[in-house]
Amino acid sequence: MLTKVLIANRGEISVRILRACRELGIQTVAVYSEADRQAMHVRYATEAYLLGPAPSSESYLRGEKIIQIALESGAGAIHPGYGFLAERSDFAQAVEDAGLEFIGPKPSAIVAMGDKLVARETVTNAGVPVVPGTEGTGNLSDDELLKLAPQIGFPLLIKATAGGGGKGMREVTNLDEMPLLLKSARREAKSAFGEDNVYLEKLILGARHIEIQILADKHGNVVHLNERECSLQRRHQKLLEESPSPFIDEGLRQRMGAVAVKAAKAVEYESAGTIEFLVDKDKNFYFLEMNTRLQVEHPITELVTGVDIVKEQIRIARGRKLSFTQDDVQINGAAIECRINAEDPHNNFMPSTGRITHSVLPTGPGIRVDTGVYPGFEITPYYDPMISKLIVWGETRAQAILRMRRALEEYKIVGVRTNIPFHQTMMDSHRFMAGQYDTRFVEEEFSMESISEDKVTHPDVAAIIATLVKHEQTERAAHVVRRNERDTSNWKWVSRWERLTK
Amino acid sequence: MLTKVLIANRGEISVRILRACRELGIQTVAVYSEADRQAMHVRYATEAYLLGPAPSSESYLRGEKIIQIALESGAGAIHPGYGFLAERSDFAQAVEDAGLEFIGPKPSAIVAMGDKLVARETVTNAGVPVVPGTEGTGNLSDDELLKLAPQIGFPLLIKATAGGGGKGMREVTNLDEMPLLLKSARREAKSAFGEDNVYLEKLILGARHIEIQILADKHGNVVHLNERECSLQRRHQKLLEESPSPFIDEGLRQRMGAVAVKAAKAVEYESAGTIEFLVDKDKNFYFLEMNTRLQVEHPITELVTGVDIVKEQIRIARGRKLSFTQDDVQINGAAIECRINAEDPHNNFMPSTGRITHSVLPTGPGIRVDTGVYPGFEITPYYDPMISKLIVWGETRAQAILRMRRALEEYKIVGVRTNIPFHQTMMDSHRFMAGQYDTRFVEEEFSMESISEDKVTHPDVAAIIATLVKHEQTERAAHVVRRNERDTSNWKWVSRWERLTK
Amino acid sequence: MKYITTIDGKEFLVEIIDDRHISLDGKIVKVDFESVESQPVFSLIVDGKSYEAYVYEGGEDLEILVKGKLYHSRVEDERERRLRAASGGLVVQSGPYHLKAPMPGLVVSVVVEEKQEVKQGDVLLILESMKMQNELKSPRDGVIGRIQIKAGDSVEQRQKLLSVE
Amino acid sequence: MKYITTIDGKEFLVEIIDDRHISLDGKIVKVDFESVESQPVFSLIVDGKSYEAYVYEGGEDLEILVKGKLYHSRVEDERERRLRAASGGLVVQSGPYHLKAPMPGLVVSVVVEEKQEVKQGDVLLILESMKMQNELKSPRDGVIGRIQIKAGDSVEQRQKLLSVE
Repeated sequence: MLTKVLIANRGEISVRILRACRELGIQTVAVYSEADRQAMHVRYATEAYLLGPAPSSESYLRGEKIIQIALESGAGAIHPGYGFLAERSDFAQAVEDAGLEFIGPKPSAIVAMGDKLVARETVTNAGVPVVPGTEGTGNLSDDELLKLAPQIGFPLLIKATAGGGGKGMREVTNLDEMPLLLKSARREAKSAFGEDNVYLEKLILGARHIEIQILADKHGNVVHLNERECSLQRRHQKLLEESPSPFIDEGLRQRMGAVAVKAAKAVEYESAGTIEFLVDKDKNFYFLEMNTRLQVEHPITELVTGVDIVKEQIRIARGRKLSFTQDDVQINGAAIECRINAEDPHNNFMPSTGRITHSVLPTGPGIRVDTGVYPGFEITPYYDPMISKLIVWGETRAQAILRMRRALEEYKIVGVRTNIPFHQTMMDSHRFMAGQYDTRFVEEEFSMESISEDKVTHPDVAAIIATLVKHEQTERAAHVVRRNERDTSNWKWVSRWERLTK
Repeated sequence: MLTKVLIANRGEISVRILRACRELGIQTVAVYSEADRQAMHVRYATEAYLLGPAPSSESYLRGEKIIQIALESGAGAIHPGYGFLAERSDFAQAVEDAGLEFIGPKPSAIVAMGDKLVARETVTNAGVPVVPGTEGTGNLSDDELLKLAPQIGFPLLIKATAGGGGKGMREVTNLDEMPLLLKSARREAKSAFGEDNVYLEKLILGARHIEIQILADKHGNVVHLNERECSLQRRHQKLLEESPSPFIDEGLRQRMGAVAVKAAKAVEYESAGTIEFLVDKDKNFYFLEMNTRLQVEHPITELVTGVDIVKEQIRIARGRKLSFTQDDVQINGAAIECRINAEDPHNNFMPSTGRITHSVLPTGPGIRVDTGVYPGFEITPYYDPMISKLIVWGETRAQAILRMRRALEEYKIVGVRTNIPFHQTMMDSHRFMAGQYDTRFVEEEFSMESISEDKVTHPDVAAIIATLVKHEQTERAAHVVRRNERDTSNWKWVSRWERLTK
Repeated sequence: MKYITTIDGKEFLVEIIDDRHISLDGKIVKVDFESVESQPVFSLIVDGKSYEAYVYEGGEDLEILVKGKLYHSRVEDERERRLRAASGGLVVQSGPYHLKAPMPGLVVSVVVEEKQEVKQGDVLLILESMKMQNELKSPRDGVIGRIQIKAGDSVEQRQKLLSVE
Repeated sequence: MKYITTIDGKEFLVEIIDDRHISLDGKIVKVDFESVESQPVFSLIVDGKSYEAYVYEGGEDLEILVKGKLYHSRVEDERERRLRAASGGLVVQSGPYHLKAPMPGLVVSVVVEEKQEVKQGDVLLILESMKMQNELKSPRDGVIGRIQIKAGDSVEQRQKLLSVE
């Protein structure tokens, strides 16, 4: 029986898991880097222990130290979240060897799916279609890859064997440019994952990136929780996801779901996992990879299915059977997630660092915000620039879009630039509204300007406000303090509690 | 076609309706009193107009002025929210006479249900059971009421004919005390509603207060959206509601629902409405009254049915037919609402006024907060002390309770006392967990102390924190400013944007 | 620096040793204490246990919200403590209790009369505010002293209403 | 008091007449302007239209967030304006452009060389930060001046990297 869980992560996903634990009556252990001493996940947990300095390699990637902390604090299990150690089979194995429960799949499943070549072979044997590419023979040299490339055909992708999140990925349109791109892909893979193996894969144009969420218990039961549409990406980073996909019909959903379950069973999968597919415009689908962990965008599935994926992970880790069958899984309405990042969409999505001094979260019907950020939080260059995930639910996709517009306008973040204007522009774009987009849409066809200019703007109002604020500042600086008329009216009285002015 | 709506209200419900309008692409007009110039509903609306000074009689109750503002601003409809003018048939009539749409029922339905005696007669004729009491002959004198009381039997209730929310309500246990109680009930009714008519009703002991939400379009279609359990009250003010009720089985739900639809049809009801019932321990149910308006606790129904009641009101006002039938209405999981009020549960629920200087809303899975309050907001004695409605959804009632515990602990409000500790104690109480409570539970059997003492407390931790804070303040006051070690560490850099220090 | 810190009536002796150590009732405790920039939010880690606190001033005292529970604290250094002891401040129970309006409102009725004996918990008067009639009760047994208001009066927050002697 | 206020390149002449009136480009406007206590939140009502603004300082300028759109503003009184005009500050386009690091990071590669001609939008160097490789581009046509860093350098926020002349 799990009564205490260590969460080997930081930021929003750490808080998300802490909340699930709290709702299950489970004690929690947080770990943190020096940069995160004040972080929400540290304050929220029952216990918290320092890992080391800010860089991940000296803190959140220190698997041995994390296991030691789990043992010393009496935690019976470790939840890795996503990123960091989540897909390191050696870590999962070390957790098991230490007599602890790893809240995720068995190390063998991580191994099988973690090496993309092995993964492709495994699922192919199980009858799952894969994208044409260099598979099977393992780590090829540049010369070998250059020889195989014309057989696959251009355009194609160079991808890191150990990779994910677009790191070490390069698009190649002809053989001439390939040697240089191989070099830079290997360099990026090395720095991100510690190894520089890459492989080639046919680039399917006009493709959609669609993934199937699965849940598998320790008793061989596997169900899928329908699809997530993740085609809106920039530099292979997902920006916005929705479920269900406006492109997928019920027949295709059932076929993809059945294949996803097959893929999971092929590696005797346990816990939550995601099978990513490319779907071409003719609705052929190809296995891309399996993410053997909780996914960033899991909340949209939670909102349309009513299943709490993190709680299910914990229940599965406790040895429980899934409490529902495939037939119980319904699609109720539609959900959209916008990843709110500290980056400036008007300036080439440049990351923005600094302190968030003020923040107003959108609230009210159908809105969920998952975040680890708070007023006073400093966005550092050490970790990814995600501020929060803004997730909405609507009775229909149209209602969800309208609600997301409302939420984005309500959301106020002061202190850093954010990509909220990008999401606003996206919600206003006809292509998004029509559901007609693929993985190239954001980079190749979408523009911040073309659509923004149609919107009503209020430069005159901004001018009035700016001037009045500046005028008040000037007046105050000159010690010409006038009393506000309202402050002397008869409805004013003494406030009982004064804020602690620090 | 409605394109602009005036919301004749303030606070959380005004913001709730503004959000629905924004999600439907409808322009909005807010009205406000002098005390509410900075309020969220004023800032959130497209347009905003001053009504008058803080007291409701000089602002939010000025129906003529509100209609005039609607006409001048080009609003085609008025949404009254709840309270204030929501159940004034003369206002609804005046809105209609001005050529505007009243987002609510026809004046005749408000008249029929607004006078409780007429209401009881109407529904009795439609075959709906009512609580025994003085009905039919209208406004009786004290002498007449004193004569009729023994026929009804004690204990009984004195209730204001025009009333609601427990105002002008008195409980009478014997004839001797009745004359004085009649006097005070009439005085309170007069001050609250402008008229002092009262009636008598049998007090059903051990009763639950359960209400059925209905929606009716302009085409004669009426559906019910199941029940809300509202038995947790203090001084006839609801504190906490849940849906579904742990007391109601499917058969009873269908019977009560059918009766509620019958009651609504008896007055040719349109828009959203609520039929309140008393249910005794043997599951007999009696019509209490119909609230011909949106209800404070409507969100719990929204969370379990997926129906957006405010949007449906607007669609109905636009003349649309209901887009679903009774068979489409399902119960999905369970929802609980805690009314977060500025009142001190450790001090006899004394209202607490003052400025909210800091606030952290709970977020994450399954949580909704409806509020009009923000940091900088001042709780005034002019309006009701509600800060927000904290609403959670869970797959099961147990999950909803656990989530509510989590949400209550996350919710931080600095500046005024709140009743959050009351709700925490309630969530920990065995009676609540078992679903075994009636309308007397809070006042007669529930205690803040008995349960709180079982909880683990941390006075030693509070002592350490208090001392360290005081110590830092003292040090700072003495200008002995030490540099914090961390501030000079190498992960510190200059923040790009500085908060505007006002 | 030594402090006497009272939490809801319970006294603790707290000595600040250095930035990382305090002594609590004579026992040395290693503390890791941080505040969030510009916010009334504090984080304390003691022996791995993590506590988040919201701290604000309520009159002379600090109010400390930890794990959903609000603690009332008073922190005094030795000099302050001696001063208060000398002035008899430690014996709060004696002397008249002045009932003040907890909020602005309208006096609906004064239930007691001057010189009337009252028990702890007896209702003294009814104040209408925020659309509610609020019963103000006696915090202890005593005799009603001067009544400074009457039914129908509007009162301001903290205005003296009556005393219990 | 008269101000010249520039919003995203567009100039407005704003005169403060009294607490309730301003003149905007010569037209008198009745304004109802309020700020929320201790918050960077403002409310402006003009002719019944309600605008909520979040205002914060970005360098010398104010950033104004209204209805989901961020405006960059510069407010100058007549004296400031004259001073800046005299010092040639109005002609921003001339003079070298100094590329500064928008955040701390690692220089992955410097794409250009000194004295190389560049067009607006050309990539100048690649800076790795927040696990991302970020392309820093030239804001205008020109010739590369001094390059003050090289590939592999760690740079601090706002550190000068190179200039475009």
